[in-house]
Amino acid sequence: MVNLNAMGIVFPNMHDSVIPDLTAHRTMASVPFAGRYRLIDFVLSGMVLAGVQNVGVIVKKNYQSLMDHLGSGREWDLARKRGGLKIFPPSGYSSYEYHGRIGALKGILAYIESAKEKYVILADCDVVCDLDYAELMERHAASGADVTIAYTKEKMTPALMNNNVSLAMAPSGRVRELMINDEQTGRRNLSMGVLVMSREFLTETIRSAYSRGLVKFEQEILAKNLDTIKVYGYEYTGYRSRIADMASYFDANMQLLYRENLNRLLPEDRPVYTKVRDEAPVRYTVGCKVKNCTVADGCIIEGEVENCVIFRGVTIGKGAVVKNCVLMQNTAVAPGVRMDYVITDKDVTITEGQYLGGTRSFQVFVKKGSTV
Amino acid sequence: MVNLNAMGIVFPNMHDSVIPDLTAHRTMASVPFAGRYRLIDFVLSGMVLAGVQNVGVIVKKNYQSLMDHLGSGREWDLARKRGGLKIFPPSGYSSYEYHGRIGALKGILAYIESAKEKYVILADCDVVCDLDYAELMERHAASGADVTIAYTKEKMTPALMNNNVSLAMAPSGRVRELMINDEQTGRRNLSMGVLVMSREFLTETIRSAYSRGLVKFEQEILAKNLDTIKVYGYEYTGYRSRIADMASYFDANMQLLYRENLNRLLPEDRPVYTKVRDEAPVRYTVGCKVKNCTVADGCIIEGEVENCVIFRGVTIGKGAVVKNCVLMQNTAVAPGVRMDYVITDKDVTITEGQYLGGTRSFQVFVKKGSTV
Amino acid sequence: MKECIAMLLAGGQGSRLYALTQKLAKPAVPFGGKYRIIDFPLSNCVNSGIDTVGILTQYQPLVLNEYIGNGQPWDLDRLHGGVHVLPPYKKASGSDWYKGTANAIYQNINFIDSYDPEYVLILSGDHIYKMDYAKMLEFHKAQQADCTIAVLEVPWADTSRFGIMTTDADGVITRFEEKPKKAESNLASMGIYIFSWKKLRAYLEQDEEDKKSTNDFGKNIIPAMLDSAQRLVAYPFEGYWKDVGTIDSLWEANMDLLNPSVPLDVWDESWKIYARTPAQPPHHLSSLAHVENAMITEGCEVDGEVDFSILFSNVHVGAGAVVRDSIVMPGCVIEDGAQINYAILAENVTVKKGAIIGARPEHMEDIEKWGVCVVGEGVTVGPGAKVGPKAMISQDVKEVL
Amino acid sequence: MKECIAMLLAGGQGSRLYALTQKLAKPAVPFGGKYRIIDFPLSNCVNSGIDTVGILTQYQPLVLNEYIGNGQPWDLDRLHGGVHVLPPYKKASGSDWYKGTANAIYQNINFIDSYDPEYVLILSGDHIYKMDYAKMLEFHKAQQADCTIAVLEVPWADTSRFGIMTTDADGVITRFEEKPKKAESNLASMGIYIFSWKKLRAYLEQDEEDKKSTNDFGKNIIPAMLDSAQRLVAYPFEGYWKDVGTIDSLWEANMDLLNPSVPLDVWDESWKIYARTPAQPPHHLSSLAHVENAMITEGCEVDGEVDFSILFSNVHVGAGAVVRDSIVMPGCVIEDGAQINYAILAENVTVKKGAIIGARPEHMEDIEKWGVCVVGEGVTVGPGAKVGPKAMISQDVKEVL
Repeated sequence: MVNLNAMGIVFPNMHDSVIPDLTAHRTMASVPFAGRYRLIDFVLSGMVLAGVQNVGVIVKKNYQSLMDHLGSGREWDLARKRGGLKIFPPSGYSSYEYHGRIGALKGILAYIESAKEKYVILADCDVVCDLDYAELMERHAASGADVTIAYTKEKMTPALMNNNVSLAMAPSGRVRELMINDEQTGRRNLSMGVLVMSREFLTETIRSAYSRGLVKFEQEILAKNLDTIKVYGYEYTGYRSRIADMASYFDANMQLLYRENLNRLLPEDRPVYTKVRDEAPVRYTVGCKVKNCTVADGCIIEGEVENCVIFRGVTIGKGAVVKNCVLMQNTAVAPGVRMDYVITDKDVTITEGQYLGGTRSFQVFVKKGSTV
Repeated sequence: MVNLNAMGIVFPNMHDSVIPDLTAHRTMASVPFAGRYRLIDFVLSGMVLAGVQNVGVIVKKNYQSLMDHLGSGREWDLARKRGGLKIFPPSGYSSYEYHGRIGALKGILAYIESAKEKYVILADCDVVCDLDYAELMERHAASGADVTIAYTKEKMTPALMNNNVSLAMAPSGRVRELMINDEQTGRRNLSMGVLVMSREFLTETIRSAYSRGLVKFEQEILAKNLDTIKVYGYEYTGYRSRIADMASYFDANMQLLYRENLNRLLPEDRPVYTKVRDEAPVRYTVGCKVKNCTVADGCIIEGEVENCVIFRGVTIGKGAVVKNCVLMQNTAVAPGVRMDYVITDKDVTITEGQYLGGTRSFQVFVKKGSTV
Repeated sequence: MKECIAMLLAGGQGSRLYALTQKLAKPAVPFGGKYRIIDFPLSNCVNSGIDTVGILTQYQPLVLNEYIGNGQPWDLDRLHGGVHVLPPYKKASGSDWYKGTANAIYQNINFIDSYDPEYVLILSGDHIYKMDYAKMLEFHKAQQADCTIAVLEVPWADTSRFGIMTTDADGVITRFEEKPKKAESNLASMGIYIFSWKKLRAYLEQDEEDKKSTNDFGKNIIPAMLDSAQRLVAYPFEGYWKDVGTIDSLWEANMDLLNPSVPLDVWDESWKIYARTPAQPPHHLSSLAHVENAMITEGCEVDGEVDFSILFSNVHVGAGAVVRDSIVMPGCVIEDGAQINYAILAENVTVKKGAIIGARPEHMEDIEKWGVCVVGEGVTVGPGAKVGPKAMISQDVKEVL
Repeated sequence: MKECIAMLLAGGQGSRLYALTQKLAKPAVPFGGKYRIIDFPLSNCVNSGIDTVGILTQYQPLVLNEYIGNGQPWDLDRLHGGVHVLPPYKKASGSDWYKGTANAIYQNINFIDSYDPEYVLILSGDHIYKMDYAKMLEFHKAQQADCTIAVLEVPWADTSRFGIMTTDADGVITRFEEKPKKAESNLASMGIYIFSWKKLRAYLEQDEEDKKSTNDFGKNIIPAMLDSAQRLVAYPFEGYWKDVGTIDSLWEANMDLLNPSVPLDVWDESWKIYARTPAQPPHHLSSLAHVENAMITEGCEVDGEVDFSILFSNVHVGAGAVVRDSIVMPGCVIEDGAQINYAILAENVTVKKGAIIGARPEHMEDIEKWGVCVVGEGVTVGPGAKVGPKAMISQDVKEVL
């Protein structure tokens, strides 16, 4: 394992608003994904794989589930005496609620300044990917950039229009224009919300921006000073899903029913760590019928299931027919139920004989803890 | 180790206001004490010694230092898969700031209800003591009480007058009167802020109180229903210090210069756990003069020191004369300094040749991080 | 001071498991899709509130040591107590491998003394069962016993394979026979003992002085205690319990998990079996897969048929491949069209296209030649090759052209 | 995959430490007020960024095992890697105690292979020093060496006690002699080696086949590599380094901590020495105490005089008692009026009122008879009793009336 000489800072609440159903009681970072993960798992595991040993998580609201999930950070090998995982709640250090990245960072300036690492990686959690942070860092160092922004080439969608940062670059890779919530259509270079810079650059920027009342890092600092700040783009071309609304969340899960996608997002030699739940293997009983499903441990499947992403601890009773669904942790589907295009949040119970149906473009959502 | 069948719930911010200097950037629970501890260490260690394996800590503000101190709870053997230590920040689970104990408890009702233990111990952190929670629990069970309140017989002081709960009991121990901020002088039975009850009683009380808009557990629930709720007192007669203002905080430290007090508060067979700091032993150089001091690890003592409580990592330079002081972590006293009746918070530097003097009844306080 | 600590005997080679225990100790043998055998006694300990466990090892402990690690998966990483692996060691005066089960405990008297326990629970690392030791301890205390032995009623026909107790009306053991030819009773010892530590300590020291002793609990310590009229009582256990010391019993115990009428439920939330598990993605069954009556865990990819079988993590079953009545351990690859019948494949076995492993009993001419087939760790079975029933192979099998 | 892992040889009995190593391995001997010897190489590892350490033990490992535990105090409780205690074990074909340093590594080839390291750092558990192994590894890589040996210039008079290297102008080792009578050079091996693992692995296998070999790094592996013209280079180290294999050197190394001119600073925040420490209150010096030039740690209570001495945790020094030029290990009680001079008291020694231990050299008639006195673990020295200089006692000493 390389020592990356970089610390990580994660913003779990960024983009909460794009999926309000799922973030009513949690952060974007703790949204369940792909059967057994939370979105933050991809960020933390990627950083740890690249040798990052010191990660700060700046939370703003609804973070109890995130704290439960992260615990001491042990599962990501971040339960460390030196460095490791540190969670910063807003009223932990003062009484004001922060605004923008700069406000959030200002609150933990002492922590950033006391770190030993040369670089800092800032990361949001709304793009699920297998980003190689080590390569990103190498490119950052080689280019001589002040800031490197990881981006993907993406076809603009209506959902993305009011939640994006897009880049226009010179052939050298240097960013010439940085646009916030740009509404141009077609293929765009969209920031992944992953930014690399030296720790020194970051602390100086926070200080000077804060004293001038600026709070938005991309919009108020970078976009307006592209001639003096050397900002470079780093294109990520690997597998990814960008969660921009409920439909893209559903699609992102469904894409993992294609085995090549599952293997690209979760390659065998680059493990994604998550909280251990001590579930037994999945039990498929006599008479069950299962086709094209991605299934996490702890489930008991007695019915007919097709094209579903099934999270840990789900039970599907005899005679139930469940198709094109995303069933989160501990969903209990009683015998005889019929479901098509449904997303169930955690701890949902669907009682005997119910029928729930959505369509390919509009999925029925059943919120956490409800009984239908 | 007995399995106590009780969970603990700690209120770190209760009584913050009595020592505003020390709680400007921390909770009452994380106030440094006795050279190497924080006040919460006494509560947590006492509970763990009695076999409590599940402790919730409900924080309200200024709790970053407490989170740093507690970490995963490993030092108290509370970094556990099942149960263990759990910190509940206010905006972690919702956006409102709670009021009173009931409000705080209402916010974590689901956590309390999902616990397996039969009993609950509620505890504040302002009384430093070596309470035997196992004995308290036995007495609670034996008496058939709904609620047992641990108390000490205490001479009323002006500082205590607007921050106390006092009990009047029948010979059976049953509480007949429960007074809030009672101003009677003389010896009184003062609650230690440690209350025991069944988990069922607690959850029912929270529900019914909350729905009626009541938030103060002692004042609005117990005091007004002593005929229907069986409240008993449990007298603690061991060593203790009640932190009611800055003067009592200073005295509480100074009392530990008497070895018998140190041994009663910290008996060899009942360890008090705290965060490990990996300090070297104390180095006493040639020519130093030290009399009647309690000294934690990591210090380098070259000067003359008498009647002082010295926390971890303090340095006292050559020719310095330091008497009747409480010097918290990493206080650096330069050569030639003279100090008498001074309390220094963490990371204070006293530069060469300075003189700082208070009196027996009024100590000079130097706040965290300052250089004098 | 701990009221009761457990000592888990995990030193056995498990030679009757042949190819499965070439490179690992029996308690480390994978079981039930995501467990190893030792997870059962360890999980029983934590679920019973026992937080201090010594594991006695001496045979090929590397895998077991790595697996146990700091004990965190079982919540046994405790400030005082927790799990400790105890190999033999050299002393200022001489040194010895563990000679027998009792000698292994004898050599660790200092370890046990350091917790000053009132009771010691002796367990072995090769049984599959769920049991609340706290209840057994209550029984031991209520009976004021010196030693309590957990017993199970076995079919009379099987008594010659067990240590058999005779008890009086109060459950006090009056006679103990190791593998009797003609048994007086059908109460078999489950190899689970609770001793009052002071008493056991004295008998261990006495046993150590006896040069003729084989230093074994069943053969020496228990008979010696009976001879000197100590109070030994039988603790009757009802429920699932299986010694998995042979290939057949290991196969059966795995298959019992698939049988809803067998009372061994690993999905029961109130008595979880804990295990150390690698970080693996959820498993994926494609549109080609046909899965019924099976246990499948994370990291698997199935395009073929899986019936009455258990797939451990990261097993791949190719299109048209058939896995029936088999146990497939972590990392195995079963290529397209291969067939696996009544077999145990150890870790990282590769079965190439069209190869056939094992046979179904109904297809045998001579049923005597039929049995479960075992393929050892890392073996590759070449394309089209055949491995017969009852075979135990630990070498690669070449392609058949 | 790890770039470099460390293997720490901790199996030695340390018989020249007599009473101090009756019940514990040398690396577990307490040192410097709150450490044990092994804390130094372990802390060096983590401070150098090495997160995987195998500790090879076989002699009295109980204390060491408990002390190392899950490695958390050294930040070595890692998901992959971390610290692992490696005792000898039985294999399907035979079993052996570790025969020599090289054989100990040989028997753990599987362990090392499981991390697939490029380099292996070999350390021993009986030296006190601070060293950045990362710099040595850079040197090894820059030199494209097969093996790099850390060396220290020693006084020419002492060369016969060390393994001595002769190097050419580029630092390449041309000759290596174990404890030469007449040395060619004064560059002594510090017992710290970095090997390219593939290379070492080959030499270990070759050495194992040589029945006449003593399977030792210094005696066999290094000479064999030199003979076959491998590239061995010397890595010059400057700084404090001390082998604490004898009573005198152990006493001196402790006392060096009190000497401001000796470059061994345990208070340096940038290179902390980590240790597992018990929960103890701060120490207390009363108005009667006189303490100068001393190291004192938590749990101590001092009413007497302590000069040029080190008190470990929980030591009590009574009124009028005098402790001079001595090392007092955890839990010792020195009652009123007792005197301790030039002594090492092992853990939990009780020195009763008025007893006198050791002597000052200036008070000796025959200076040849003077030396550091050692009192073994748990010994009680009775009231008024005398224990002479250079004595090594491990039995209680009776009261003198």
